[in-house]
Amino acid sequence: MTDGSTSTTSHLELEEHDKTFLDSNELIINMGPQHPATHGVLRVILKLDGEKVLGTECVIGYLHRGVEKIAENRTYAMFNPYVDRMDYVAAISNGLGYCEAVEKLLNVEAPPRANYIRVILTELNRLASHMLWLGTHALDIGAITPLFYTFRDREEILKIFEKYCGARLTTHAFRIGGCLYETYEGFEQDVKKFLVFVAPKIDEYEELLTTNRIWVERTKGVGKISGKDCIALGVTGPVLRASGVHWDVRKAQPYAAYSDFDFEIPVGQNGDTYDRYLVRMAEMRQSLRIIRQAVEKIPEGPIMAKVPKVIKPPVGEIYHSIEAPKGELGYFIVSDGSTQPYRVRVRPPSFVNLQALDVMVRGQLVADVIAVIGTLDIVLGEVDR
Amino acid sequence: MTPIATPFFFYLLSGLALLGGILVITRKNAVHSALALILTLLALAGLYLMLYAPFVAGVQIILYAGGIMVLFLFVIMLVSIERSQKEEQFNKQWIVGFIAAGVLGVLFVLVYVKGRALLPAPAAQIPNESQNTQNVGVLLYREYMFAFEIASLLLLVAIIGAVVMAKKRI
Amino acid sequence: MLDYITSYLKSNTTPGQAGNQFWAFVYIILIFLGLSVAVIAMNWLERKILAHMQVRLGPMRVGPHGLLQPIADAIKLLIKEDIMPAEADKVVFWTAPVMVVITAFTVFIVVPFGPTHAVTDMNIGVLFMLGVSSLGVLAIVMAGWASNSHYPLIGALRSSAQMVSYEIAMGLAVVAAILMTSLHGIGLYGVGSGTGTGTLSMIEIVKAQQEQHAWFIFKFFPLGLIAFFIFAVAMVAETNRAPFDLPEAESELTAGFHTEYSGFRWSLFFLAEYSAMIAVSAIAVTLWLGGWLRPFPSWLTGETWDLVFSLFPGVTFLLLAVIAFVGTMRMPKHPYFRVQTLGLGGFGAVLGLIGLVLLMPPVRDRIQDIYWFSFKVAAFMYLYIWYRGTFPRYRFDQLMKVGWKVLLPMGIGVLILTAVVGVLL
Amino acid sequence: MVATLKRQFGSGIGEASTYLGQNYMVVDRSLIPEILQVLRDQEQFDYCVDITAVHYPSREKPFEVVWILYSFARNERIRVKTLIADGEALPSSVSIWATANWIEREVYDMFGIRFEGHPDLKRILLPEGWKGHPLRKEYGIIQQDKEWVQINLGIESGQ
Repeated sequence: MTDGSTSTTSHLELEEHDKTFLDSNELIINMGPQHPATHGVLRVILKLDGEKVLGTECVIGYLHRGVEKIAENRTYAMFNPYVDRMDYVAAISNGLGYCEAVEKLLNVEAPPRANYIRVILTELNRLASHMLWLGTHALDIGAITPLFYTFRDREEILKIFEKYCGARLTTHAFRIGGCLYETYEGFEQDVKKFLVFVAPKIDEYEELLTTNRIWVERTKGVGKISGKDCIALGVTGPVLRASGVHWDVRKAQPYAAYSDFDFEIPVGQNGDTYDRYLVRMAEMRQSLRIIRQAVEKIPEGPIMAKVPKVIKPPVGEIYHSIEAPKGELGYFIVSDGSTQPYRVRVRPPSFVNLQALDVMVRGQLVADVIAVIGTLDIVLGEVDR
Repeated sequence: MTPIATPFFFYLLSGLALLGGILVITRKNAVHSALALILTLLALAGLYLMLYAPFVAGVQIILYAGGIMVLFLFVIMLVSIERSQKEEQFNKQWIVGFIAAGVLGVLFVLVYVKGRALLPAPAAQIPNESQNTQNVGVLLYREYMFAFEIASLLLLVAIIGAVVMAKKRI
Repeated sequence: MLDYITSYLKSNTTPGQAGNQFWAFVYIILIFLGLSVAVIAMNWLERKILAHMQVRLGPMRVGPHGLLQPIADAIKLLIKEDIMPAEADKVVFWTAPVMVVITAFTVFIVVPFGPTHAVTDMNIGVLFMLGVSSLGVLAIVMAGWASNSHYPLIGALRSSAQMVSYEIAMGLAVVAAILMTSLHGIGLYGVGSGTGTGTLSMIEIVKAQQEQHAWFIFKFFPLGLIAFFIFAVAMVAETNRAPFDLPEAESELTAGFHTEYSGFRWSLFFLAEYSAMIAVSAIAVTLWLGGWLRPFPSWLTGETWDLVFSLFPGVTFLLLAVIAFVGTMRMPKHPYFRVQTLGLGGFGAVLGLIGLVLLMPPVRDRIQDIYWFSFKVAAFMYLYIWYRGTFPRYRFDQLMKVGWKVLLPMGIGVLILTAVVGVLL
Repeated sequence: MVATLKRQFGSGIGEASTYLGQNYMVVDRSLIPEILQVLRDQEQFDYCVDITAVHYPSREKPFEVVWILYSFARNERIRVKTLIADGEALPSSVSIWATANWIEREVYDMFGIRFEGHPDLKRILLPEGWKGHPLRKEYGIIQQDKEWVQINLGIESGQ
């Protein structure tokens, strides 16, 4: 129960806390911003009746770096690495969204080979992101072992990234117009080897958790949200799909080379934490499917479109969105014809999804708040930007 | 087998029990009082052991020291103790208290003095230690069955009453 | 003096019953040392086993394969600054760890490592163990309150609520087992022969299993099994271990009731936690798994089988020695590792020597009981680690639900059925 | 769709066209929030992707507020824009899309555009005592250094 230095109300809250400790009346406690289960610096003020949650308020912004303001002071190419720092566990997705948005604005199209490389890396990144989510989510609920398994396997993905572009986390793998790097020697073999390696590992995670009684009891019926509420709250990604809405940007408005591949969108029914878990697990398998097809069908050819040295898009604006691991990641870019974007707006999935926390935990218990924060799969770097 | 009921242990345990009792009423901090009460209860358990009643001693520890006192502490800890520490310990009722204690003391002495004359000295019969628990069982379930069941019924009523009072809506 | 020693070795009661204070003292010292070593070993084993379950290596730096890690940890804890919060209640803060250790060690007075290998045999053995270990709750509550801080207080409240709740289910399961000491069944379930009176004494309970030719876990199948299951669940909850480790849930409460403790005092809590685990496992082994009895004591009889089973302790140690030697061979051949390699080899040699000593006829007969008892307890210890590696944590209301709505009715049912089956079937 | 809307709202709907395959329309400030309600209920734009603003200091009405909407039924996006003057408030669309809550707070935080009827309009990403609205064009990065870093953190410079 730490206090944020910027809070103006915390002292009052704590006093009230003491006063009402014995009655079963309302009780306000503060979780975070330094708390192991908030996945970063998220502060949640909980209004409780005993252990039951009456309402929540999220205090965010502890990690705000003003990415959108930075964009206005950088050229299009210079801003590219900054987007990696938003959702740092899925940096490649961020880069893909940004590059494609600028490409649309420039009216150029990345060559097919570049698109295939993009798909492979983005899907690998989705796997890595889901693995990190699974490990930390399970850890929050008390299962420590999956964390090590997922990190072991995520390591293999990061090794491929490192071999491809030299960076593991904030990769800056794509450039406007395509990819800067041709695949290294043995890239395809590495990816194929990884596919063979990781498929049984996903079964292993499932073995540990899917039928584990305690896991089911901790997650089933927890943090329920209906598809209608999801749409009203703008929640996207696995959370939306777990609530039964069959929608994925990759299918609805295909980008990169996604229209070439045969894959399914896993959909849940109940919209609870358990379904979200199942949906993400199924999504990992679908990602493997996409990667397998992409590696097999990858065409030869150039990897960079003809893009002017100095990127000066014509006056205009564009909204482009992709399916990031967390949900719909959108870029709204306004160009005034100069070398610097006039305005870049990022539509961060974590930020919008986090809003649903209040709806999801109302009437649940305090321990469920932790489970729900985990299941929302937020990255505070993206929430705060 | 050497007897454990040596005077040394008797005086030690009684001393501890008395010390605990005095601490219970003199400590301002309720938690300290409760802890002193636990000391008293444990000393009493030791005294039971000396009377060759190990079962009673064991039950004393489990129920009183381990069960009831934990619940006591539970409640005390949730109550703010700052206020009670500032309060005057000896209020105006101390005269009444002294009178009650005096009457009790006189009664105790009278029973002690007269009782010896009234009742014959009990034969110092050491029960067979290995059968102690079994004997308790036989007494409870054979001879005092009715009283035992009535007591359990009473407790059941008390439990239901407590639940009804504690719960806001049933 | 020698006569004195040998005369005792031949006796067939525990030193406590024999009124032999010298031997009682020796046993107390032995148990204290053995328990401390067991806790240290458990510390290393838990970290190693858990690590290997989680595809890690665990401690590897201090000593070969981190064998000296627990000792290094112990030294670190002892020389660490001992912090007492300024607002803490000094007396209670100081008493709590002492009390928790005293209760954790006292219960071992009645643990029967063999028919004569116990400090004493009490008429109320099981009751004594349950009673004294329930005093541990008090120490936890005291520690949580005395720290004068939120996390410890909530942790202590959770802890005590949990332990008080599970004690009931645990008690019912124990009563079912005690009933079995006196009930033999008639037709369908009839087993063995015996005196007919029940007992609470730990040694007598094992002897009853011997006489009835059945571990109580298999008696009145499946009643014994269910009672054992109830106890096995309740005992994990009693010791606050995963998946019932809510009082110490890091993601919610930092470290629970001992958040404010550090250094030596904290290590006392650590010691008490592990010895409490060993204690409840000892109860489970005594009540359901035949205590010190070797496997199939009444089926595989005869001199040959006796000899075979009496070789087990020595062979186990020799096996450990072999493992240590294999480890020695596999150590990197680099001057930097020379000391460690030698150390591991020496450790293996010591293990082998112990194994050889245990194979000597006079020793192996006396040591067998202790070996089987420890072996069964060790199996439970492994289960504890396994649970921790596999299970997520229960939520508090679910934990209470399991305790009150599942285990308690099950316990009552098993108790009644055991009585019915024992008398009627 | 635009035709039906034009029929309904008349001249309030200004330019409505397509750029790079993306539809957008500029509507008059007075039509907010009715047109949003109509878009959601009649035209099935049930998912509010984002609300944001762009600052053009040289224009007469410097703020362009953009609603990005998506329709699951049509699989179509549309951008609704309106122009407002500095200091002018807009009606909040929280009652239409619950998601607008935080997003409008962010627009307020970054541009200082007030939304009337918003349940809890306060800064979201920046601390409560922050001066200025960073995404306005006149807000320099150095200003932040002076106003916030030096005063609140007690250090020379954050740069």
